[in-house]
This record gives sequence, structure tokens and C-alpha cells, in this order.
Amino acid sequence: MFNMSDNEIVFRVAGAAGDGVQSAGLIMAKTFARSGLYAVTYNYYQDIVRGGESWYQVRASPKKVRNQGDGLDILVTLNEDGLVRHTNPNINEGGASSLSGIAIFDESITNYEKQQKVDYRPMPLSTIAGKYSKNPLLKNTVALSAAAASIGIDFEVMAGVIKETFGNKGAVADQNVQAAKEGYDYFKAHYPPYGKKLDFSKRKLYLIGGGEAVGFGAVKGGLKMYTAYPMTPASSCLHYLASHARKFDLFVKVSEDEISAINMAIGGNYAGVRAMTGSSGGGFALMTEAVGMAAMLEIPLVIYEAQRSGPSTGLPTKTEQGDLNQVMGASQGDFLKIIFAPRNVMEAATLTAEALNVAERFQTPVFVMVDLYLAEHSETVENLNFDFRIDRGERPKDGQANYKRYLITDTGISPRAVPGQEGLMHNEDSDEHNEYGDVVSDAVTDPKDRIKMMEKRMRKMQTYINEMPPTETYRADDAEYLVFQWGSTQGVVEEAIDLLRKKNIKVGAVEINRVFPMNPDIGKIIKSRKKIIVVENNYSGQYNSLLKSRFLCQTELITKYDGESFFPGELATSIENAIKR
Amino acid sequence: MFNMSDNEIVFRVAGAAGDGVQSAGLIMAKTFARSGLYAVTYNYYQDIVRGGESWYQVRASPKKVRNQGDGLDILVTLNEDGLVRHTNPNINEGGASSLSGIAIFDESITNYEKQQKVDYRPMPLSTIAGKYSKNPLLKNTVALSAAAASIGIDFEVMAGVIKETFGNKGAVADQNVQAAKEGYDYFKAHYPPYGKKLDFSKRKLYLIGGGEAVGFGAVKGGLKMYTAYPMTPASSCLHYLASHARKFDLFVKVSEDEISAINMAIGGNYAGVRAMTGSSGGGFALMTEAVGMAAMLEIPLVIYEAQRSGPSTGLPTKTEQGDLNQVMGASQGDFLKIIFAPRNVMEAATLTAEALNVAERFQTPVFVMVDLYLAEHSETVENLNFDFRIDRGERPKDGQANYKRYLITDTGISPRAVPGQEGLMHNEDSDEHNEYGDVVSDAVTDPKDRIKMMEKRMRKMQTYINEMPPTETYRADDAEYLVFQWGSTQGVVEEAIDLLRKKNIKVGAVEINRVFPMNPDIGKIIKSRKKIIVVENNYSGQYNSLLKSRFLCQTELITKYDGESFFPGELATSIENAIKR
Amino acid sequence: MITVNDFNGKVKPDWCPACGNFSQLTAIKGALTELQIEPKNTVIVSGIGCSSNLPEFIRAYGFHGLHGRVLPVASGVKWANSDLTVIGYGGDGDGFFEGTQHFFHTAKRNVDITYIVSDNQIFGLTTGQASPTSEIGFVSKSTPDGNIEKPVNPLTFGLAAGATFVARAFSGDPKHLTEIIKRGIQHKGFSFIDVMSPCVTFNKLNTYDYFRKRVYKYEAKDLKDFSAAYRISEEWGDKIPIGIFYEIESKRYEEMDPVEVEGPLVTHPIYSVKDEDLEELV
Amino acid sequence: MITVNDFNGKVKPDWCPACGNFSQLTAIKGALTELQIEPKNTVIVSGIGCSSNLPEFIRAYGFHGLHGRVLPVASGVKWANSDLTVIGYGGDGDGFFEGTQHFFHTAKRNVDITYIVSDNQIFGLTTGQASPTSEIGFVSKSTPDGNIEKPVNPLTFGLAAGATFVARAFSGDPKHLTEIIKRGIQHKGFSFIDVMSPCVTFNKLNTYDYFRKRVYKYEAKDLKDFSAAYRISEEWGDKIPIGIFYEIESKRYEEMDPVEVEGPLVTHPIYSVKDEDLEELV
Ligand SMILES: Cc1ncc(C[n+]2csc(CCOP(=O)(O)OP(=O)(O)O)c2C)c(N)n1
Ligand SMILES: Cc1ncc(C[n+]2csc(CCOP(=O)(O)OP(=O)(O)O)c2C)c(N)n1
Ligand code: SF4
Ligand code: SF4
Ligand SMILES: [Mg+2]
Ligand SMILES: [Mg+2]
Repeated sequence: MFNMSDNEIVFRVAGAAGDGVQSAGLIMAKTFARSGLYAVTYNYYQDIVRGGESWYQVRASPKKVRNQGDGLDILVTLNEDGLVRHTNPNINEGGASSLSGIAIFDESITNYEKQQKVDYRPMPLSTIAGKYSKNPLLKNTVALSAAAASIGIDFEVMAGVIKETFGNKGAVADQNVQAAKEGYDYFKAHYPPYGKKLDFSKRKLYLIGGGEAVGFGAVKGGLKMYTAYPMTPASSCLHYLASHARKFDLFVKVSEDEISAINMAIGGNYAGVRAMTGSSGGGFALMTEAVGMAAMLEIPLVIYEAQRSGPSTGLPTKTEQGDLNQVMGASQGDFLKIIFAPRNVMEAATLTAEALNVAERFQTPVFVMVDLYLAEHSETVENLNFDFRIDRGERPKDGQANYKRYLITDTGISPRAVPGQEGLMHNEDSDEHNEYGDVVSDAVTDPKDRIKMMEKRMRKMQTYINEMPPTETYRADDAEYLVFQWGSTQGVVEEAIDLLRKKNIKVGAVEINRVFPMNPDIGKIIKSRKKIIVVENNYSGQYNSLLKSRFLCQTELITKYDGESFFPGELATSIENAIKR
Repeated sequence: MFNMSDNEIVFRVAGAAGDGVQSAGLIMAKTFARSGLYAVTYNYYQDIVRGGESWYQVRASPKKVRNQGDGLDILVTLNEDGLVRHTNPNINEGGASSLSGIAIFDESITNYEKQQKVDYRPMPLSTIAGKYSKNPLLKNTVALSAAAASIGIDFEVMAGVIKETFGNKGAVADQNVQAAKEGYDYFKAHYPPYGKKLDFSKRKLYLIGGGEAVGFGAVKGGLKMYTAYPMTPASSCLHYLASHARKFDLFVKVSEDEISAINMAIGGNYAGVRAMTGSSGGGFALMTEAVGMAAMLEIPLVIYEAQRSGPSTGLPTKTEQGDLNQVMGASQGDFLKIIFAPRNVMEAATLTAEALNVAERFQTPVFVMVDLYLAEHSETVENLNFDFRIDRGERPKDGQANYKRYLITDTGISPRAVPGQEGLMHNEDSDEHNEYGDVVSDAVTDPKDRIKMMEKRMRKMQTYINEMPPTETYRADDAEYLVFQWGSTQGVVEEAIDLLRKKNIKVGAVEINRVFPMNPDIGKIIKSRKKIIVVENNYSGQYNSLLKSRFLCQTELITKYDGESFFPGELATSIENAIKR
Repeated sequence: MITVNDFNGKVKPDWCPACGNFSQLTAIKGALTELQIEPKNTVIVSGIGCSSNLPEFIRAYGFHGLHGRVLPVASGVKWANSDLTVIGYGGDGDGFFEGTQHFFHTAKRNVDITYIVSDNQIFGLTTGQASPTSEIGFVSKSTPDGNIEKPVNPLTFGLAAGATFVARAFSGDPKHLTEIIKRGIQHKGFSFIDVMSPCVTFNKLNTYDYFRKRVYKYEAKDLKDFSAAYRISEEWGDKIPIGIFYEIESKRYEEMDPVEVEGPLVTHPIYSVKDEDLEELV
Repeated sequence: MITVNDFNGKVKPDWCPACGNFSQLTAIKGALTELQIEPKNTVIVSGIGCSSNLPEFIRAYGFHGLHGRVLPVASGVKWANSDLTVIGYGGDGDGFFEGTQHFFHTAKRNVDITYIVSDNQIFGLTTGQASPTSEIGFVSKSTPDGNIEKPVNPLTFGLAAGATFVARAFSGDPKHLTEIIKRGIQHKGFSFIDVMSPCVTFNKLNTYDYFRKRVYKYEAKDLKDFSAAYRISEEWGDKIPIGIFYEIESKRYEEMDPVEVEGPLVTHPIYSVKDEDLEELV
């Protein structure tokens, strides 16, 4: 086992679907953030609307936190099941740790076996709540404020969050604040504070989820139209955009299906606005035909692909990085797809904005791939309103003579006219065509035209590669062992590496956020290392296959496919074992 | 240049769409076959119903022929354009050779530049035809029989084919036979025979196209239901099955779209008949979601995927092997797909039958991938009615106690009950489930159940690999250079290798018809060769990527992406260059 | 004698308490029991959505497939084995958004399937977005400013498509619901039943109360009168009719296909190819 | 002054001589000219099929996309720039098989698109399979024993979907056809025009003669009378009505969306995020 830091708190709230677990967790996360602590959350839930098992974890620290963390300091549990599960040393929650700290719960829960590492803090949650309202969810507020009291969080900070959450002014907000106060005071009066002390601060932090960050990044990137059909875990982005449509001057439409959604977005981009669509694996499968069409017509298109655990409906509320093969293989024939995989919440915003630029400049489909873990957890972020310059790509002047929509160029990029432009009328065709857009397959196929056009389109790949930023690494300079990760596993991989470095194992990471095309500099980075290890949250190692195919390197593969993401200690152990293999 | 064999004839008929080029070509091919000659045809046409350019080639020989061949002995052209194009030494028809032999055409065509290697044989085709009917297509018959006369084909054989083609008895058939006779005699009377003599024989040969062979193979394999939406080049199979539905006791349905077609086939297989669906790249894209569903429910499913030139609508009447990435990546998550790629027309039949067995035994999607070249050209075949044993896989007995649909087994295969069976009622679910089929993601996800089920399904891969027949090779034993081919390029690759062997280049081939999972014996086969060369009819080398990823081998890639398939001389040159690189 | 117990599955439904899906489950079991259809000959094909979880909770052959693809699968099942009683079951999103196309064409083909839609006027499973039957102004996660798209009328749609049995029922009236489902199963051909089914968690507008105040039982004078059926199908507002609106006899697809007509396809022997069959290719 | 010449493309149509698509091309150009709509503001979105090749043959902005996906693309175009005149154009296979779902929902949304279907009752480009409008008994490559599936009635379907303009025209009557297309373009909202268009190569049943014998011009007494429109739409046989069957005024989707209503989306400035916008996340 690895030792976790002292200067941080891991908080968890557990219950059943319908118990308000997620919203309780968010209140706590926001309270941490307003106390100047960095925070990362973790959302564990099931494909059920009421009942079952669900929990939400928040890790907070005055130092940056990179993942949900190991260990568990404070558990708030809304039912007996949660108390039993999370205090069990043989916990079976996909890698999460059991409690070694305090448990806050209603005093009516009495039927449990005492665990050695747990300090039990039964409280009259329902009784207190009952004084203010009949709503059973009010007891959550009481429990949360008790948790806040246990680590010395300023009551006013918590009260502020609670007030806002319940609509600021009005009876409900007041009831919640009053009940919270009583819970806070009760804990202080009856129990000692929890053993860890945290350094609070006045640091300004935004708390935002990965899906929302994608939506926000798109707005920064000039998005004007979002068309989609709801699907978990892509919906957090849809809901964010729909609820901010007026504010951000966006057209948002839920269409009859995914096929329609992507074709609408293509129509929007064709006609000159920035449009985007999004879905998860099964819905994206239905979009694949149109991906090739966008590439053939050379229409910009950003597709948000939020992965969940497959195959098929699979585990719809669980995470996986299992859609890479599908995205790589989307649609028949050869054409350029550009695939981004943000590695954290902030990057979900920045890379989405960048994707919109890249799509419009290269006139080809660009994917922003996340996984459920990234889409549905929140992180604190410092500079959310990042600087960004919109680049709308090459556009011809109105009335330009002898306009060729698909002009053969060295870069492969041709100036793109949009409807409404004077004198640039032309046809965009999913059949193979010549520079004017006229079909070459109808009467007489000129193989030379076909070859030229195919090569023109494919040339965009090299043009794009030439401008790729260097691949980022972590503690890699002197590393004998290199761990490849892509997308959301960055934080946990870095932490695992830090843990291993403490044991003097020379290991570093290659952190991929631009998945395809592959950056040729990877070839140099992997040279003369003792071992290349690839970490993926899927069964077969989909990125691993790409890497091997391109760089012909032997690798060790670490996978996880139970629906949960990696936890740092668990991963460090796996990496250590892979090194020993 | 390479020298072509003397003991064979390459015949070509050229014209515009609507001129009856294809049917003329087929008459000639059938006539060759009935003369005991092996034949291979090549169909070059455009995405247009009338006009444009089109031609059809037949190569025939008393020795087996493996592809459409180089060289051109006899050209029948139905218009001036065809005469100019096919006699031009700088011919630009995707690799096809120009004429070095005789050209038969109507005497009204006079506006052409004489080419050195061509003997011009103008004939009063229309005048002769006009005596018997006003139908302008009748002149094709006259021209064909002149061609037959030029190489000494028995008139009665040709007359038999013509008669059958035009409905046996009746005025039209008679007119055609009479006109043919006059054309035959006219040629003999006015021109010397063509310089090559062929050994005719009484050998019994079937002439069948690749798409039809897939359909026929499916019938041999026990097919009962075919549901599809028309798409070139998958339609030749649909048309064959639809027109033989009563004969072969098949249910054939054209559905509203491809999504419906595949889901109907899944429903059919689920309920206990052998059902299949088919499409080309763009239509298959729409089917991908259901592919993962079939894998998750473990329902047998054969999908016929007929590739054409992409991306998107692309060159809809041109060939390409560009859908492998799409098939490999079809649907989210990891699961077992089995991919077959028949290498010739006979194998299109045998492998499709085998696919139906494999799908039902392994309860997973199995693909029969062909390309337009294979689907739309014909070959002579000796033993079409091949021996085949149907194996319907593991099935539980009615009323079996405690039936587990997804029983965990060493092979990964669980006995499959179908509706109507007594006492075996169960639920099949696209959500992750346990052995009974009960969902594990609803209330409480047990990660252990998930992992077990994932591994059970994936275990089928190894079970299948264990029974794979050895990978086939061609002149590979002493080869220093190995050429990999998959699917329809077998014939042309073999011929190219023969040509190179004549130059004492030690080259052989690996001939892949079972594309995925990859046979581990490939690792042994490629060991200590000087060079591995991969030949593909696509831009990026899709199989090449798989091969490199799996066996980490350096390769040289030969591609062609102008919409035509390889020609032997052209390919031999490319291989020679690749060896030199 | 088949009893309701024969249809009791071992998995307990995990819908929210009081969800409209419960009474549909009971009604389906009741109707099958009354009709003495054996569990082994019953196939329930569903899509994806809260409602679509139903096959797990009933002892029969269950197929829980993809969102929107109930009817193609159900058609395949029926064509493979026309002896089976095939029930298609799914949500309004499933049937009137993602699966609109299949609903239309399957109805037109008159395949002998009973298609029951649990119409809660919302996306339940994905936690509350507007559905194709959500009313104008309806506020949801996907329409925070209120829905601006006119709702689908599933009944006129079914009629226009050519369904030979069209009915509406209400989850709050289980007896009537059972009767309608029974009639739907008995109907030879495609039967469509739109069940108004409150989603107690996400749809705070179309509640049990909402419907109790509005529904009334419609008795058609002439079930074959298309215009009357169309007219009554258009009624929605203060009064909402439930009942069978339309039923005609018409040839089923299975009766028209020359191969199907020879009996359930599963019972046809595998065709053994004779050399003569191939003479056409010589 | 815009003249027909302004719409003449440089690529010659490659349809079979006498194909019904020719007169539609002429009619579309004629209608646009009469309405003085500029080529630069005209977008023609098509699917895949013989008919769908049309955008290449007209000087305007052309989008030749995917089989069945005319209307989602056209909707996206319209929503991006509502100043454009957007025409959707495709075959019967395109619109009533592969694209059924989009036809239904786009009509319901009342997006301001003129949707013209070249209805030749066959799959032309794929060389002659039965289409959704092929008649019972029709022999084709996909139905060698005769079609057994009832044809779609595109007009009643359009009506049931909620189209606000529904018409039928005939390629053999170019003047009337031009007039109808003109009216369709003028109509504010979704207009649907089903054009009976002989495929001279593959459909030997529904020929020019077939229609010349049967078509007659229908003049609606009251274009707003839905029942009358439904009834006339059902007429098919010895007499086949052509003309406008239905037209009502109703709010377009573009008028209802709170963002769209501010003017063409392309003219909206890119939103520049202010720090205050993010206070909700603190
Ligand atoms: C192809 C696809 N798109 C989207 C989803 C996500 N999804 C699951 S259920 C559902 C809608 C549920 O609504 P409805 O069909 O009305 O069923 P209900 O839950 O209301 O019973 C959606 C959009 C999916 N599973 N598959
Ligand atoms: C997804 C998809 N499925 C199938 C096809 C093949 N395909 C091309 S055109 C066509 C049908 C043509 O019929 P219709 O739409 O009526 O147009 P027409 O040629 O008669 O004008 C089909 C099935 C395709 N291109 N894409
Ligand atoms: S969310 Fe609505 S539809 Fe789903 S189970 Fe709960 S009440 Fe029923
Ligand atoms: S095949 Fe038919 S629809 Fe196509 S161009 Fe020819 S006549 Fe027109
Ligand atoms: Mg619903
Ligand atoms: Mg058509």
C-alpha cells in the first residue's frame, strides 16, 4: 500500500438513487472550493432512478488535486447499506478505499458491525431536520454541515452554498440554513473535530464538471448551434448548453435521433455557423455514416463523444475508454479524422475550443472524446475564462473568378465558400468530385482526378501534424519506464508515478491528449526506455494497438474494465507489477 | 513489361451505359465456359444509368485463370469512344491494357486514328441486325458472334447461350440467333481468324458472380431469412436471393433502412432461423450499433459487407478494400467480431456457408467482407455444389433445470435457448448481465459479475483461434520476400508472383481469408524474411496497420485507390520496386 | 391452466414506486393469462428506457435490445416463428423519436405484433428531457425555456401508417388497460396501444390526477370507420378518450409472403441444394 | 433582374433521356426565377438517387449528401441562415424509406423548407428495386414475385405529420409543376410536394401515359380544410388528383426559437464570455 497525503480530505456521501446523494456531494465540493481548497469529485451511480446504490466522493486540498484519491476521511451515509459498504475493509466498489476516519449518519441506524478504523458519529439528523420541514432530503443538509464542522469549515461559507442551492431567498433556503446551523452546532457540541487540519484560503476557484466544461469551451470557441439526442454521459454537456442557450446566444435542438443531430450540425457548419453534435457510443454509432460525408464534402464538424462502459448498452452509468476503435473506424474509406481527448476538466474546455478552430481550418471531422468519469465529475479550476482566438479558416472573397471549392493546394486545404456569398455558387458532393465539386464518377471516372482529390484531402493530415504541439510528458526525462495514458487518466497516472518515484522507481508518463493523428515525436520519446507501459480503462488496449502499429514497440498493458476509473494506489501497484513482469 | 501467356484470350466489349455492355460480356463469358474454358470477368461501369463509359472484360483459357488479366486480344466496341479509348497505347482505364489484337465495330465508325498494334475489323453490324429487328441492341449479338468466329468457337455453343439469354423460344430469341449466324458467317467470309488458337474441351463449368456465390453459399449454409436495403455492390447477392426465394425456400425482405434490416436479422436469428443481412460501407455504417448488440446478447449474426470506393458515396461503382477499419471499429466497447474475406468466387460461397456455422456456434457477429471487384465479377467454378455440414451450435434441452443463458464456460460459449423452448424462458439484455441474463447495472453493479461476463465473452476469441485452419501461403517456402494479400486480390497477387519468379526473384505470398482474429501462425510465417510487403486496394493500408500492430513487423505497402483493382503486370512491377526500396 | 404466477419473473421491478409501468406489467401478464398463452410462446421485445426494462420482470422470452429498434427485432422474431405471440414494448422516446420510421413501416406491413408504448411524455431513464409527446411549453432538462415543438399524436400517426388496430389506454385504469391489451393481442395483424403512463419522478404535469380528470371511455360505433377513428384520435385537452379507436381485418404480411405462408419458418427444413438447381449457371 | 440563365449550371444532366427529373429541374429554375430569388441565396440539399444528382445541374449552392438525410441537413442550413431559400430534393426511396423519420419530424416542426420528392415509384439509381411507393404486385429486382407491401401514401403521411403545405404535381405537366413549386417556395413553413415522375428505364408501369390518362387538376375549395385534404389525398386509381391539397399558416420553428428569432444565426456575433457569466460556478 501507498501512503496518502495528510494535507487533504477525502469526503464521501452514500445512499440510494433518489436520496439526493449527488446534490449533497456537489454542495460539499462547492463548500470546499469556496474555502479555497482545490477539489476533485467522483460520481458513482447506477442505471436506476430510485433505489439501488450510489455515492459521491470529494477530495480536497490546499494543493492541487488530480483525481478522486485513495483513502476516506469522512463518510456521510444516508442509509444503513452505505455505512456497511463503505466501512467494510474488503470494500468492493471498483477500487475505492474503505473508511478510515469518521462516519456521520442518522442515529436510527444501529444495525452495523463496528470496524476498527472507524469513528462512529451517529446524529439526530432526521429529528433536527423534522423541526424545519417534512422534506426527508433536509436531513442531508444537516449531515453535510456536521461534516463541515468536523474539519473546521467556516459555517458562513457552507451556509452560502446551501442558500444558493435552495434558491437563495425563500422558505426552503431558510429552512436549510437553519437546519444546517443546528447540525453544525450539534456536531461541535458532541464530538471532537476530525484529526486533520486543512489550510483554507481566499483563492478564487470555479467548480465545474467535465461535460459542462466541454459546453463552456465550445462557447468560448464560437459555438452557435448544438444539435443532439440525449444520451448518458453526453447529456451533461447538452443540459449545460440548453440551460445557457439564451445567455450565450446559442441555438440548441434535441432532434428525433442521432442521425438527424449530426446531419443538422453538418448543415449548420456548411451554412457558416459553428455547429457541434454529441453523443455516447451507441448514439455515435448511428452518426458514423455522416462523419465520412462531412470529410468528403470538407465541412467542419466537431463531435463530442462521451464514452461509457460497453459493449452495447453495457453499464450505462459507468466509465470506460472503449470507443476509440469505433471513432477511428467511423465510416468507410480513408480520410482524416482528428481526435482529441482532454485529460482533465480544464482541458475539456480548452481543447473543445481548439477543436472548433481546427475543424474549421482543416474542414474535416474533429472529435472531442471524453469518458463518463471526465464528463460527470467536477474539478476546481482557476482560469476558466481562458484566452482564445477564433480562427475561421480560409475563406474566398465574394465574386472571386473561377472559384474552385476543392482547389488543389500543398496544404490540402481549399478556401471554403458558404451559401449567401456572391458568385461562389458550387456543388458539394459526397460522390468523388473534381476541384469544382463536379462529380467524377457519373459518366466517366477519371482515375487521375480521383487520385488527386484523395491525395489532396489526405495531405491535410501532414499539414496538421506539422503544427502539432510537442507531446507532453511527466517526469519522463530520466525515466527508464514510460507509462502512456490518454484522456482522463492523466491525474491518476501522475499520482501513481509520484508514489512510485518515492520508492525510487524511475518511471515517467507520456500524456496523450491529441490521440490521432499520432505525433511523430513519440518515436523519439520512447527511444531507449526499458519498458513502455500503456494504461487504459478498457479491455483490449485500444490505444495500445494504435501505438504499436505506428511505432512497432513492445508494450505492457494495464487495463481496467469493471466500469470504474483507476485509483492512484491501485494503479501504482499495477505499474510496479508491470515493471517487474 | 511482363509477357502474357499465349494459351488464353482477353476479350473486351466497350460502350456506354444502356448499350448492353454487361449483358454482352456475360454472353461471351458463358460461351467461353460452355466451350470448356476457364474464365474470369471484369466489370467497369459508372454511376449512371444511360451514357458515359462502360466496358466488360473476359479472360479465358483452358488453364485456370485467376484474374482479369493483362493484354487485350479482341475488342468489340459499341461506340466510337470505345474504339479510341481502348486502342490508345496510353490508355487510362485504371490499369487495363490497350488493344493489341483485333477490333470489331460497326462500319459506320470511321473517325479514328489507326494504331499500330490493332487490326481493324469494321462490320455491317447495324445493317445485319436491322434485317431482323429494330432493337438497336441486336447489333451486339452480331458483334459477339463475329468475335466468336474470330477464335473458332463453335457457333452452336454461342447460339445456345444467346437463345437462353433471350428467353429460349420466341421471336426475340430467334432473331438473335439468326443475326448471330449472319455475323458469324460474315466475319469468317471477310477476315482471317485471330492468331491464337485455344484448346476447347467438354469440361463442365459453372459461371457465377461473387455476389451470387455469397448468396448461394448462404443457402448451402442453411440460410432462411435475408433482410437488407439495396446498395451497390451488395445488391447482386440480394437480387440472387430474391429471385431464388421460392426455389430455395427463403424469406427475403427489403426493409425501410439498414438499421431495420440488421435488427430484423437479429430477431430472426434470436428466434432460431439462420438470418443474414448485407450492405456496403455507407449502409453498414448505420448497422454498427446493432453489431455490438448482437455480440452482447450473444446472438448469431452474419453480415455481408461489400466494399466500394469511399469515402462516403465516393465512387459507387468502383472497387476498394477500404472498409476494414470500419468493420473492425463497428460499435463501442470490446467484443469478438470474426471477419472473413473470401479470396475468389468459389470461396465466396464456401466461406459464407462457414460463416453461418461459425456465427451460430460462437454466437457473435461474423462478417463476410468482399469488394466490388469480387461481388461484381464472374468466374468459372468446377464444384459449386460443395459438401457442407451444418452445425447449429450448443443448444440446451427443453425443460432443463436452472437454465443459465450465459453460463460461464471455459470456451466462453453458453448453450443457447430459443423462444418456444419449454422451461428455458429468460431475458437477453444489451445491458451488462449475469449468467441468467439479469441486468447487473440497474440497482447495484457488481464489478465482479461484470468482469466475469466480459471475460467469458472474450474467451470465445481464443476458442475460435484454436480451431483456425493454418494460414495459406503461395510459393512461400523458399521466399525471401513475402507479399500479404487479403480478400479478392489473391488471383492477381499469385499471378504477379509467378511473373516475378520467372525473373528468379524469390517471392511468395500469404493469402488471408480469415482476417480477424489474426492467426498466430503468421508470426512464424514471417520470421526471417528479407521483406514483408502488403498489397491493398485502399489508400492507407488498413490490413497493414493490423498486421504491424499484432506482429510488430516492418512492412512495405503497395496500395491502389483509383477505384480499379490491380492488374497482374502492374502489380508485379510494384512488388519488384518494393523489393528494391 | 396457465395462471398469472406462470408469468411472474424472479427479478423485482426497479421502477420508482407508483410509476405507470407497474400496471402495464400487471396488465400484460393478466391479458396473456386470460388468453392462456404459454410463457414459452411469448416473446417481449423492448427498446431502451425505463419502460423497456420490463422483459426482465416477466417470465417469458425477453429481448431488451436497442433504443428505438423494438419493431424490426419483433418483426424478425415473428417472421422466424409465426407461432409465437410477439409483443413490442417501449417508451414514447423509443417509439416516436428514435423508432418513428420503424413504427410507420411495420404498421404498414401489418405484421402480427402487439405494440404497446408506455407514453409518459418524457424521457424517464435519461432523467427527464422532453419527449416527442411532451406538450408545448413543457419545461425539462432539454427544454429549460419550455418546449416549442408540437407533440406527436401517436394515434393519428398509427392510423396514417395503416395500423389495423389503434387504441389508447391509461395506466391508472388497470382493468380497462388489461382488456385493451387482450384485444390487441387477439387482433390478427399489427395492433398499436398508446398507454398514458405517468412518470411520477420527472413529469410533474401529466400526472395520474391530470389524466383522472380528463380520461373517458370511448366506445366506437363502428370500429372500421377510419374518419371517425381519425377524429376521435385528434381529441386531446379537457377530455381525453381511451379505448379502441379503430380495428379492421386485413391480410397480415405473414399471409402474403409466399414462403412464410407455408408455416413458421423455424419449422421449414434446411434446403438441400440439388445439382439440377445449378443448371442455370452452366 | 434574375433570368433563368442565371440558374443554368455548367454540368449537363446525365439522366436517361425523357426521365421525369428533367422537367423538375426546369420547373425549379423557373419558379426561382419568377420569384426573383438569387442563386447565391438558394441552397438545394439532396440525398442519394438519380433525382438527388440535381444540385450539380443548377447554378446555386448545392449539397449532395447522404441517402435519406435531406431534411436534417436542410434544417441545419435554414437554422444557420434563415435568409436562405432552402429546397430539399430527393427520391421516394430517399424520403419515404430511409428518411421517413426526418420527413415526419421536420414537417411537424414546420421548418421553412420546400421539400420536393421526385416520386418515380422505384429505386432508379440502384437499377430498379421496389420503392415505398411501388404498387402491389409490382415486379422488380427486389420483388421478382411481385411487391406484397402496401405503398406509402406520401400525402396523407405529410398531413398526419403536420406539414402546413401539401401538394402533388406531375413531371408531365411542367407548367402546373412550376406553379406548384413556386407556391411551395412562397409558403412560409414546411411545404411538401410529391412529384409523380416517370422513370422511363426501370418503371414500365407508372409511365407518362399511365399518368396522362389519370391525372386531373384539383382545386381545393378551402385549402385549410384538413379533412377534405385528407380525403383527396387518398384518391388514387383511375383518377389521380394533382394540385395543392392543403395550406395553412402556422408559426415556423424559426419564429418560435428564442435565439433564432433574433435574425439569421450567421449574423449573430460570436459571444464573448465575460467573467461575470461564470460567477454561478464559484
Ligand atoms: C441510440 C441511443 N440513443 C440514446 C440513448 C439514451 N437513451 C436511453 S433511454 C432514452 C429515452 C428514454 O425515454 P423513453 O423512450 O420515452 O422511455 P422512458 O424511460 O420514458 O420509459 C434515451 C434517449 C440510447 N440508449 N441509445
Ligand atoms: C445508406 C444508403 N443506403 C443505400 C444506398 C444505395 N442507394 C443509392 S440510391 C438508392 C435508392 C434510389 O431510389 P430513390 O431514392 O427513389 O431515388 P431515384 O434514384 O429513384 O431518384 C439507394 C438504395 C445508399 N447510397 N446509402
Ligand atoms: S423515472 Fe419515471 S418512468 Fe422511470 S421508473 Fe421512475 S417514474 Fe417510472
Ligand atoms: S433510371 Fe429512371 S430515374 Fe434514373 S435517370 Fe433513368 S429514367 Fe430517370
Ligand atoms: Mg418516455
Ligand atoms: Mg425513386
